[in-house]
Amino acid sequence: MEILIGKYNYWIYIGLMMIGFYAMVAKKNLVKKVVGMNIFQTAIILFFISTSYKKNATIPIIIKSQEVIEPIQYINPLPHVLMLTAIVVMVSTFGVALAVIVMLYKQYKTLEEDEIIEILKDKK
Amino acid sequence: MKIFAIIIVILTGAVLIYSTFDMPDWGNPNSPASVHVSPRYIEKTIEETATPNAVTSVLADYRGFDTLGETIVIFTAAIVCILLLRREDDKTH
Amino acid sequence: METIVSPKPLLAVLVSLVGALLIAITGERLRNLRETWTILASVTKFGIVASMLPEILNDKVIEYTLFKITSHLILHFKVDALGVFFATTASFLWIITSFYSIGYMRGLKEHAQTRYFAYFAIALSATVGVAFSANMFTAFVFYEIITISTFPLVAHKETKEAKRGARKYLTYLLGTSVAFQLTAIIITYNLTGKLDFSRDGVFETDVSYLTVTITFFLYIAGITKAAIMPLHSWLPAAMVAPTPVSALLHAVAVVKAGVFMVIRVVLYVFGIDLLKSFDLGTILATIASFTIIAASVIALRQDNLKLRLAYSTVSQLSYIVLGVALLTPSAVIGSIIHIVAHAFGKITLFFCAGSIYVSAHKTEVSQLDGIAKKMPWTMAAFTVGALNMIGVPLVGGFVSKWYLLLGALEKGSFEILSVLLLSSLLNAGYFLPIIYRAYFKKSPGHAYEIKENPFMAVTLTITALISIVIGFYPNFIASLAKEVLR
Amino acid sequence: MIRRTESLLVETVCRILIPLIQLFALYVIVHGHYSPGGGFQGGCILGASFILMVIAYDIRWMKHRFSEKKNTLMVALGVFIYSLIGFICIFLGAEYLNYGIFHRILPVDVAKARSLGILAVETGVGITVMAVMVSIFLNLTTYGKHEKGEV
Amino acid sequence: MGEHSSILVVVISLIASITNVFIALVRKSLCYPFFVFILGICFLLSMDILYTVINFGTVKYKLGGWMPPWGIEYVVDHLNAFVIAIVATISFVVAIYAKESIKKEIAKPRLPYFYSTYLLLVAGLIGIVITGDIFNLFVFLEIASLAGYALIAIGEKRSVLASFNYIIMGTIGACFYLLGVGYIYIITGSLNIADLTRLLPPLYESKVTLAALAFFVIGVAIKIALFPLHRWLPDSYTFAPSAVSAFASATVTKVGIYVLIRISYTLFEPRFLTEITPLSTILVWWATIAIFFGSTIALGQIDFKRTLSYILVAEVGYIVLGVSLGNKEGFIGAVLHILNDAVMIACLFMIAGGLFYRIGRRNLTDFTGLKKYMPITMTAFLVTSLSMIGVPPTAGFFSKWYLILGAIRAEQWISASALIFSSLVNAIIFFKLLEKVYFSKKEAIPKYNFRELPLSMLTPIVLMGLAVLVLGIYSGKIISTVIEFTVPKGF
Repeated sequence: MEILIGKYNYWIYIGLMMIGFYAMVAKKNLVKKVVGMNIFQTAIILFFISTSYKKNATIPIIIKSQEVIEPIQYINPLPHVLMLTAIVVMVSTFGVALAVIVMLYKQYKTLEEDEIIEILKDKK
Repeated sequence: MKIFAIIIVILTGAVLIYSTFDMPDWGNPNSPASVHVSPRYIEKTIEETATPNAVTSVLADYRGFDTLGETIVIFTAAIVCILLLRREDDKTH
Repeated sequence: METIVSPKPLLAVLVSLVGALLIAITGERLRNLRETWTILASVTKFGIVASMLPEILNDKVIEYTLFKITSHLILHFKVDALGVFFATTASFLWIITSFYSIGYMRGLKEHAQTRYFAYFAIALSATVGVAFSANMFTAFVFYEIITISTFPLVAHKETKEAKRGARKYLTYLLGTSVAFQLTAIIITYNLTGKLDFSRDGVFETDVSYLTVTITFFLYIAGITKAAIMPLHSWLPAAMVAPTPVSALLHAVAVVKAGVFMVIRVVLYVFGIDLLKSFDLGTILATIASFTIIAASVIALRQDNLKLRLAYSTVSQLSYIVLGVALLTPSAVIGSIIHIVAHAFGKITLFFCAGSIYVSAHKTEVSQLDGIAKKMPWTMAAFTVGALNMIGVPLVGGFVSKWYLLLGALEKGSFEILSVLLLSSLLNAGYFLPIIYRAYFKKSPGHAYEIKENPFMAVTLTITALISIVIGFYPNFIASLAKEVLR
Repeated sequence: MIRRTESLLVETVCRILIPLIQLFALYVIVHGHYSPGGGFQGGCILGASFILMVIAYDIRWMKHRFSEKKNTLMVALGVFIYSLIGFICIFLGAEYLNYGIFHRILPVDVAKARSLGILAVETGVGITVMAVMVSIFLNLTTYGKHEKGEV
Repeated sequence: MGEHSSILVVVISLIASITNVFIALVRKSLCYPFFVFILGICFLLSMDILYTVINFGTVKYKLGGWMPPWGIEYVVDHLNAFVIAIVATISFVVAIYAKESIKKEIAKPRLPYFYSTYLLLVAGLIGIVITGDIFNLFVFLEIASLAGYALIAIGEKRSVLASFNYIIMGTIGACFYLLGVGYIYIITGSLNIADLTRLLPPLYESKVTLAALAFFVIGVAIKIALFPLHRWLPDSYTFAPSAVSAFASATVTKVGIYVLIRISYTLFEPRFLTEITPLSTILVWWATIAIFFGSTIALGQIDFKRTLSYILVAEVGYIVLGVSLGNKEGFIGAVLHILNDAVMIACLFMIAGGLFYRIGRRNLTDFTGLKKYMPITMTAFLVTSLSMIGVPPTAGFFSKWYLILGAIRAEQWISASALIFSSLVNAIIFFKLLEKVYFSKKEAIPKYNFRELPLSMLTPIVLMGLAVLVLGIYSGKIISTVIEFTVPKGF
């Protein structure tokens, strides 16, 4: 039981990730795929961020005045940094994916994968 | 296809859940991540970089190269969008 | 057994490569110059090879390391009696064949003659390379070069069946060599840590029976050029090639390179003792004798002259394999002599076939009635060659057969003895009818005048004479062959 | 798709809002040392202000204030600043991106030099992110022809 | 510059891709010379790094002057230096090739951005290889991937869909990798590879480590297109612009395999793969299957570039097999094959591009009678195909030799037969082509202009063709100077 409570952050991110992953693999609509991709990455970000938390600690902006700094008092800044990077990466991937989708739409006038495949079959 | 996807997803989920049991609890201040590398950032950020915001100092200084990399990534995204989509006058494509 | 280090073997290999280069550069326009290059190259090659004979005869070994690619993969030449024996035969016959093929190609006004002569030269240099190679790796390299450089020669006509034949040729030779021979070589290296040919095998005595057997038969299956059944059918398929090619390559260079490799593997990789102890020779001997008989029987039923010759080649090659497989001294000597004897006999026969094709445009046995009156020299030579194959005394073939029989007796195996005798009868069975037709059947009238091509007539007479000479004075060759076992 | 709304209300509100947004964006960038914030966050807000321009008015209106050429220039400029600073460090004889070395050329101690380096870098990041946001937005929404976007 | 060359090789190409945009705003015609010039410099720098590593051992570079594990560190040993040299060289050669071929395939105004993206791809790949920090590796992985997606998407019509599938697959791969990083981080708190090598062994029993390893392997396997996960590769490399498919096919998968090697033998110890987890056995079988299927499918193709793509899938199988065999010979063979395969595949794709450049098609049947029209190109083709088949003394033979030797040492008879099988398949494919090239005449079609390629496309092809021969002769030297030292301890 205390596993469920003590690690609930993990359960949440696993759930999110599964949703996103399923959307990526199973959905036929290209935009839905990409949205799934975003959910997937968001889940990972959630995972990282949740690892940085320490019970009753504050954000890592050190108060100048105090003379002795206790790492216990401040949450771990590293995951935040990594995730800033990951977010940007995610945004960029999203942008590129959308650009490609736009090109696809220009070519095939549809965003359904199977319809596109149909069109290609007819071409052959 | 759908069933195949579901199987993959469930498999991955199983691995994730299985591995979770060995992970430190949420907010545990003694988890390895909190004690190995990160304390230095918190303790030394002011005296080494004169920047109270540890996130900023780590972002732009301790791991500055990552940030350069990520700036490059977003730069890439822009270049890619221009390369793929922009059509000023060329009638081709 | 002291060793001399000299680049002679390398030169022997290179000279014809250079020749090929010059031929390619000269091209069709200056055909006489081009032919000169061929002749020049062949003569020089023979000169170099022959110049090594004396040293070898008084029991020396010539070595030359060309290139150390890795610690164990070394391009390394080593000339011993067996190698020089084979190389001399091949390079000498190349001289004759070059004259012959000039006549042939010009007589038929063939296309792409430059390519033909160039690849011919390359094939020869690779053959000598096989003869002189000191380890499995070098041998394998040259073995593959032979395969690839003869491919254009087989496909020379560029017709559909030529391509089909060439494809079959390549599939058999390259496929088996990559699949089986390479594997066998790697296994050998993995077990023994060395690839060099050594006088009494590279294997330790403590290797398991299974491994040795598997490796041995991987080798045998990998060296398809020896045309042991059931992997023989590339040879008839290769008969689409121009006759000089069939003559030199598919009677001497290529196939002999195959049996040469077999001899190398048997004597220098596994060693007589090991094979004796595991009694692998007998199995090989059985396969060989089967090939001899079966091929002869098939040959009986061929009407196309070249095909009949091809099947006879298959059976004759297995003589050599059989001799080695018997693992008794005189049998080995017999097979080594047979390399030469068969070479001269068979090349004569092919020359005849070619000359008949050029002058009379006849390819089938059944069309040869009374041809002897029109082409006396050719048919005379043909007779000599046939007798050689059959193994009639005073012709080269007899000498080798004699030694083989001795070997069979030494082994004390009656079956082998009977196989040899039976096969001789079969040889007679498929050669004598041709001669009979040629001399005693009266020919149907011909619209056109048949006259022999001088180039060809001369060359084939020479080879025929030589095979008689061998028959009269076998001692020289026999002594050389004995060198090998010493 | 991006047509001018012609709605007075929206346009006026945006007229008032956009400068404030941009001001706030600059604040976020420069105040990253002492409070949550930094190049990315500020850059995004700044970019958002331009996107708001496009939405409220239309592309031509926005472009005439902030031409595409400038935009592309800025996309590259930000990264260029960042990497150039790294190079300056090399020329000053330190490792790449080692801002501490600036104390040689600036009248400050190592820690402050690093702080300044961070500021410069963040600025570069901010510029790039802003420009990239705008550029990606324009290209995506108008299929690459920067005008009334039809497919 | 000496001690900085390890960072410069990455940063220069980054800066160049930025500067290229500036130049494009001023004068577009200057972009190409600048582009080639920069790649030339990268090539020289990579050679300098290789030289330094060979003579003075591992190079370390602390970015920002921070001690690892707090800062990011570059660690260059023989393996990185080798792979960097390969990537830089291929990129340079293909850049020369790209000038003409890309003009036909991409609209003129896009060219400067194409060059920028290409430079970004190069920078990303080198950044992946050179870094000593697993998260930094992820960042550069993304740079390379994004550039790759775009470069593929600007190909022929079909390439856009291919690129989209690549994006989806690639992102899954990258995300799995990132997840692996997160798992490693949460139980160790460090991101620096050297530091992790020290921290991980006590944690080998932990479930998290296992999961992390699994995610790493799956993620990388997607990136290198190991058989069942190869679906993105054939379409992408078939429809991408010729220059792109030449460069990407030669380097991207190889870099992925480098990451696999790093993770399995530097991040973890060999014993973790062989004894604690059954991973090496799994990989051996996986790779064997990949070889079998890749070769078999390659037989059935009609488009030459597609054939090459499937052959590439098989070749990836070779390398993974060699890596995971767990003995010295296999590993040497694998690393040697990284080099040889890069050269051969690049050469073949460039030839395919040349054909496409001349006649606008590249089916196997289009090779008919080309020896008359493109003699030099076809000679290079001949040499390379022999090497693909593994005929000595071309380069392909020696890597194959070591791989088979390793497989037999490890008594993986099926893997050994898989290797032989696939070289036979290559023999069939390429000899069919060579026969078309050399022994059948083409009825001259006026509307195509069969001519020898322009010099700027011919030179790279010939260079690669020569390289195949030279590398073959000197492979022993390469092994003894570089590859010997890449073999992980415990072998």
